[in-house]
Amino acid sequence: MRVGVFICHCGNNIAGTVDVARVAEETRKLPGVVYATDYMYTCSEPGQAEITQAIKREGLNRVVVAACSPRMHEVTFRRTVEKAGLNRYLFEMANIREHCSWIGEDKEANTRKAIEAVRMAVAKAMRDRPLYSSSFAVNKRVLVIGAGVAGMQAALDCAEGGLETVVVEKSPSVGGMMARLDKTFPTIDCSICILGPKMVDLVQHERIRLHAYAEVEEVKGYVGNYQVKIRKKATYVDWTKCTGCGECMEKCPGKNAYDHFNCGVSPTKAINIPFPQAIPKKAKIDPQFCRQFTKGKCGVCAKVCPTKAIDYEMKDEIVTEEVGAIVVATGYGLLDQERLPEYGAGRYPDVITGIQYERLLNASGPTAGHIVRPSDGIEPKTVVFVSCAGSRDKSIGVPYCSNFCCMYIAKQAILTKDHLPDSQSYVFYMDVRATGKGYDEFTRRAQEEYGARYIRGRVSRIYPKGKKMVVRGADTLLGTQVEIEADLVVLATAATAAPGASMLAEKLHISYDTNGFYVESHPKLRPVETNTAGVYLAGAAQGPKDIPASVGQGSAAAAKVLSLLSKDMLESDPAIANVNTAACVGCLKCLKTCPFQAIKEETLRSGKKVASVIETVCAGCGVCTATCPCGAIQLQHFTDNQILAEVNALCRM
Amino acid sequence: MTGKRSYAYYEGCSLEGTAAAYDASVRLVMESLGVGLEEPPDWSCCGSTPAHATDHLLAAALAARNLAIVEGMGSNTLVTPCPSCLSALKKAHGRMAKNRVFKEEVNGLLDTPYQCTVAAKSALQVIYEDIGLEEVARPVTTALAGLRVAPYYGCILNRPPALACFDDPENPVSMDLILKAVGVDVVDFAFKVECCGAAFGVPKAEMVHRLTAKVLDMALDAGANCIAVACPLCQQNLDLRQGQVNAALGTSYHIPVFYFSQIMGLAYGYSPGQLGIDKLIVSADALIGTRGPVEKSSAAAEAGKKEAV
Amino acid sequence: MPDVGERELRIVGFLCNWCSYGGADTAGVGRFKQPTDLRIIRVPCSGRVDPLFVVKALLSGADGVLVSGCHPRDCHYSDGNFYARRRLEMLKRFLPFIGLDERRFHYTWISASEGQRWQQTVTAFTRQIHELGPLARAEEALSL
Amino acid sequence: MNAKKMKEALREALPSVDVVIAYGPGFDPLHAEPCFIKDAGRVDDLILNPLCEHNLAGYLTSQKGRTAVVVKGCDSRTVVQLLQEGLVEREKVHLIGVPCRGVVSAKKVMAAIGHEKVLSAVFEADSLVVTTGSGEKRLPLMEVCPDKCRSCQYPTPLIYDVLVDEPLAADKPPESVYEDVEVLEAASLEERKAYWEKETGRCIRCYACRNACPLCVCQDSCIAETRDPHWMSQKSTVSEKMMFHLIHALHLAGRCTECGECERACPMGIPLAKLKRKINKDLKDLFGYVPGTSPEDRPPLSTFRVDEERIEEHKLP
Repeated sequence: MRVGVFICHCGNNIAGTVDVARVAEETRKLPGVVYATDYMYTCSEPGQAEITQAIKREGLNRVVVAACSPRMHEVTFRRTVEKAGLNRYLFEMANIREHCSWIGEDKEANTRKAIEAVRMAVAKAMRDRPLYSSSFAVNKRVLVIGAGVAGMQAALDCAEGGLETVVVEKSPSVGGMMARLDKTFPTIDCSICILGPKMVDLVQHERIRLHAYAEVEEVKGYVGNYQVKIRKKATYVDWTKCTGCGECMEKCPGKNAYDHFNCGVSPTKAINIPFPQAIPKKAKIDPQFCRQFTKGKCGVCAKVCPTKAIDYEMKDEIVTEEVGAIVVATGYGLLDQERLPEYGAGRYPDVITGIQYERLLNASGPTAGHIVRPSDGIEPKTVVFVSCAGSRDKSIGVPYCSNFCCMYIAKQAILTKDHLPDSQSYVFYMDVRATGKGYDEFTRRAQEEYGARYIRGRVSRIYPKGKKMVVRGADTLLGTQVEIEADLVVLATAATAAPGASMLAEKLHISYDTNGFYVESHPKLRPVETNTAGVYLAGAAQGPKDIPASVGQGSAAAAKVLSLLSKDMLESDPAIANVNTAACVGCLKCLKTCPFQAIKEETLRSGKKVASVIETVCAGCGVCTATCPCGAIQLQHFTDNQILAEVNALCRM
Repeated sequence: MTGKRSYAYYEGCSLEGTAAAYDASVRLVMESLGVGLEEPPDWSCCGSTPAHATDHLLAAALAARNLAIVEGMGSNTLVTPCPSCLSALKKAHGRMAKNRVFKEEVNGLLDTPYQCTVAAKSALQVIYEDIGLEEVARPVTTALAGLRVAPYYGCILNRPPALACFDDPENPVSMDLILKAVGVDVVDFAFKVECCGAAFGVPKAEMVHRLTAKVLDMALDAGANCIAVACPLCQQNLDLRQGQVNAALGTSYHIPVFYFSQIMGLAYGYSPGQLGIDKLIVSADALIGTRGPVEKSSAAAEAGKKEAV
Repeated sequence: MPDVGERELRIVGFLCNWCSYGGADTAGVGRFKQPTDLRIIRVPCSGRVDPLFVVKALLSGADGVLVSGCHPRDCHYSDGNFYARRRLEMLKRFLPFIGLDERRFHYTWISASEGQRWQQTVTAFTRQIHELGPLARAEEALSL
Repeated sequence: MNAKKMKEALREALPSVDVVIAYGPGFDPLHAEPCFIKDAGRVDDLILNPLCEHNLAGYLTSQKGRTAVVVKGCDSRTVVQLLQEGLVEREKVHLIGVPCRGVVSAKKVMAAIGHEKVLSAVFEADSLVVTTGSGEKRLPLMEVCPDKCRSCQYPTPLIYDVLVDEPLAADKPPESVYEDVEVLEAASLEERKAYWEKETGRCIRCYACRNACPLCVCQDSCIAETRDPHWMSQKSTVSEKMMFHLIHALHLAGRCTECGECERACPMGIPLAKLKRKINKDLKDLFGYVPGTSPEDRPPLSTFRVDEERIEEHKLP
């Protein structure tokens, strides 16, 4: 056994609080170690060269690198040793940065810990065996979950790249949040005008199949070969017949359905088409508001429908799509305004949210683009915008910044002035965060050209006084309390994880953070990957993002998918379970516990019944190994012996 | 109602003095609702403002002493009409229940250690949650046609939410619903939990004048002709100071400020004298002059039932 | 804060690769100060942790053992930590029966984003082990 | 115990089975022995009395053909467990059920008579009369029965094809089952540590306990003796011995039917069943699971619930 150990300074990141020279020195004393050295940056090009040369020069057959976390550079160094002709599984990493040098200033203690980390790695390395991955065919189709701007971008790029693309959108139309916006910052482009064409491209693309008003029910399989069950929710309208003429909506007597698209600014009909530019432009019934369902009689829509598309008996339908990769672009939700009782949103009609205001501003919105107070339909003269309505507020569990509010408030202030030249806007803010290209200029225009008054401070209470809403807050620059009598108050409610985000994460086996946003596999270097191979992230599902960032991520995710599916065969990770048929007694406890049904019973020629692993299905969790009483089924690269070696390296009596 | 409810009843210093009317009215109302109130023997100061401004340990010990007495009575719920007492008692209980060390520290000062088994509730909470609106509506005999009430909860009755665990901290409704249940007009009042400034009465009178004026002003704005409160300090401040406010700001406020229990008492047919309404600084005679009998299962009771469901 | 003083004790941590190991990384990246006693063994999943590893460690020189995986429902392998939960709970109840203080073994769930939670856990557990002191070995007990 | 009916049942069974596993006389009047017969002619050599303490179900896994086996209540739980784990097929076993009020622990008798040569052993009412060179000794059955019989909850087999006697109802209080475990639980941590170090310290690693265990499925693959995986060294230290017994115990977690074969087989008289019974006690409390009582059950550690009612997250101070 000839183990070589390379200890990285990582500049001062490690060397600063770990005596790397001593680690090397101690390491040389270990049985099996024939070479140990420390190096400034082991991951650098010369650093890697150092390794490849040493492998040849010293005839190393095991390599250990003591540096950062394996989650960071294991892949890098595996490639390095492979270049030098060593099987990439004959390599181990000791984490002496995140777990040693960065956890405290005590150099002595850190060094001790580092030395033992290396000792464990060496002990494990000496029991490493070469592993060879087998390859399997990939299904060159991709599933995109969510058809907001990020999801649509990802889908279009994938389809353009030649992939069969399946898009699942939970609402009846594609477009997402962006379709609700009136204009976009900092250019004041008409939102739907730039989004509309994309929406059309999406449905018309020959390689894109859209399931609107549908949700992911179950995800099975593994990278390259996922089977996804999709629930197509009952619309009670046969979309193959529906022409979107709107006759039914016209005549429908059920007038009080909640209008999801307009965020409840005004009610809609029980049978409705979400908005004029909706794609697909089809009607659907909301049963809880439909007389046919609640009262059991009505049938108006069925009578008036020229194509006889109405079908009250329709049931949800489950379809299964087989894909090789998945892009998750489920977007964001908005903080429930009830959580801000001191602002009275929900109680006072003239306190509304930013997205509702977008609908008021929008020409195709319920007020046809006229800004009027919900309470009495009068044009407001004074409009107050409250930023950080929930955001950056630990006390209600939203410690983070919602990213785009500062900008859309500036935009809305500008639009307000455009719509109502004699109006006056006020903006309460904590900080104006305008870091994008042309953003700061934009917020300044709002103040300087459009005369929006920015007040630095938070709002403590909003209450009605006569027909006015009094907004009371602090002006921290003047050091006083201010009260503004507003006709309309707009709250920039915090962006939150999309409703149901965690449930979807559990189906996909990807992780989400404490705020419910999906976790990327590396915050800097793998921003659109997840820890589950073949599943990628795009847009605000990963954290609040504005349109350019979401579109960028959509394309990034698409690029990742295209490079993954550009191969006909994928290499399976050989670190999977393996049965020693000589030792296996065929009790098949492993078969009962495998979370992936990756184990089947097999009868040897001798007639002996044993367990056998389905290579492509095994995900390498090792539950079977922990279940097997006789150690016959071993998770490669994490065998009992390897883990025991680490334990023994630590606890020697 | 099944059986006779009974609670330990802690009146505290205010209700013995300036707020005697609150005490009297609460006792009468509870009687009509068939609730027994038992005063803890030898109760002492609750340890609110004066104490906890000086020493938190002392403050907690004072509160815990009373709570321990209640444990001695074999009761697990303590009713107190005064929000200051309430939060003092709840604060002490909460911190002792959470922090073992602190509990031992406090109990070290007491003859009888407090085991943290008593839940303190405001009279309002007991009436709203334990008794319920339907019961509240039942004893109504008198219609109070003239009253349009602005319910004023004050700053600490249901705050901080984590401690009070009762009603909405920003938009409480319990008093609104109780008063509606006894058949009184209740206006939508935005300053339910606004600070009335009472605590600054001595050091910053002119500020208190402004704050008090705001509350009174908003009440009138909302179309109320009287205010209902659940706190001795609020009552004193809003009622006693109206004159001062008028003098200082040249206003002419004349809004009676009742304890919510006094209004309930009136609805239950007690005389203003029994309820101490004759002791209000801003006279309510004109307002309550208009009251007259209602026959049972009247609109009031109905209203009560409706609110209850 | 995390300083527990005295000489280091032997604490073994079995961390699942996807959540808790990442959580420990996050803590490091955030430079959250931690006691240095604990040594980390990376396993793919808490479901890989055979209770016998814990027993083995405690019998062969460890003063404490910590196992941490993904939060229930958030397992990278969907069910691994559900099995772990049952097996480790059984073990936690069993250890005292053979004279091993159950406080020497702790199992919990920490996600990759919970650096703080990792810091608190490792700090609290290390303090607890120091309160218990070194674990007397059978050999020592037997030495005649 | 009705030997006559058992023999009838076996004669009937024999044509349809390849082998019968029952009890025969042992090397002395006190000991019975497992006895395998294939032809009806030998049925009369068989015996059935309280000396038949072995759990014959353990032999089932090693039988190729169809097998008739004599099972007492406790033994039947082993069969149930084996069926549950798919280690034997129901149609390949023919179960002769024997209701039983308790057997005799030869070990206890030998201890009681100072390990003298036994000349005769006969049952009289509730006691066993043993004659040795130094005379006759009358031993109440309750005193010389294995511990398991003292709290037996299953005097009648839970599963059988033929029952050779009237079923018996349990006459021991259920709460008595884990009394011995509770006693040790009540001791201090140090006492428990010392107890097991002393007990397992006496182990000579003969593995008789394992070989006798009807549910140790690993046979020659036992990780106590393999190098891959290499769980244990051959060092004769307390912790290595302890390790072995903990491996055995944890491998039986939620499976052990408490037949006591491990203790019967142990030449050093180590209370091995106690380890497994402690785990059973906890698993019963956690998952309401009793091994070997229902063939449809699933061993609690090879399954899970997403929300475990009885498991609360442990907090550190």
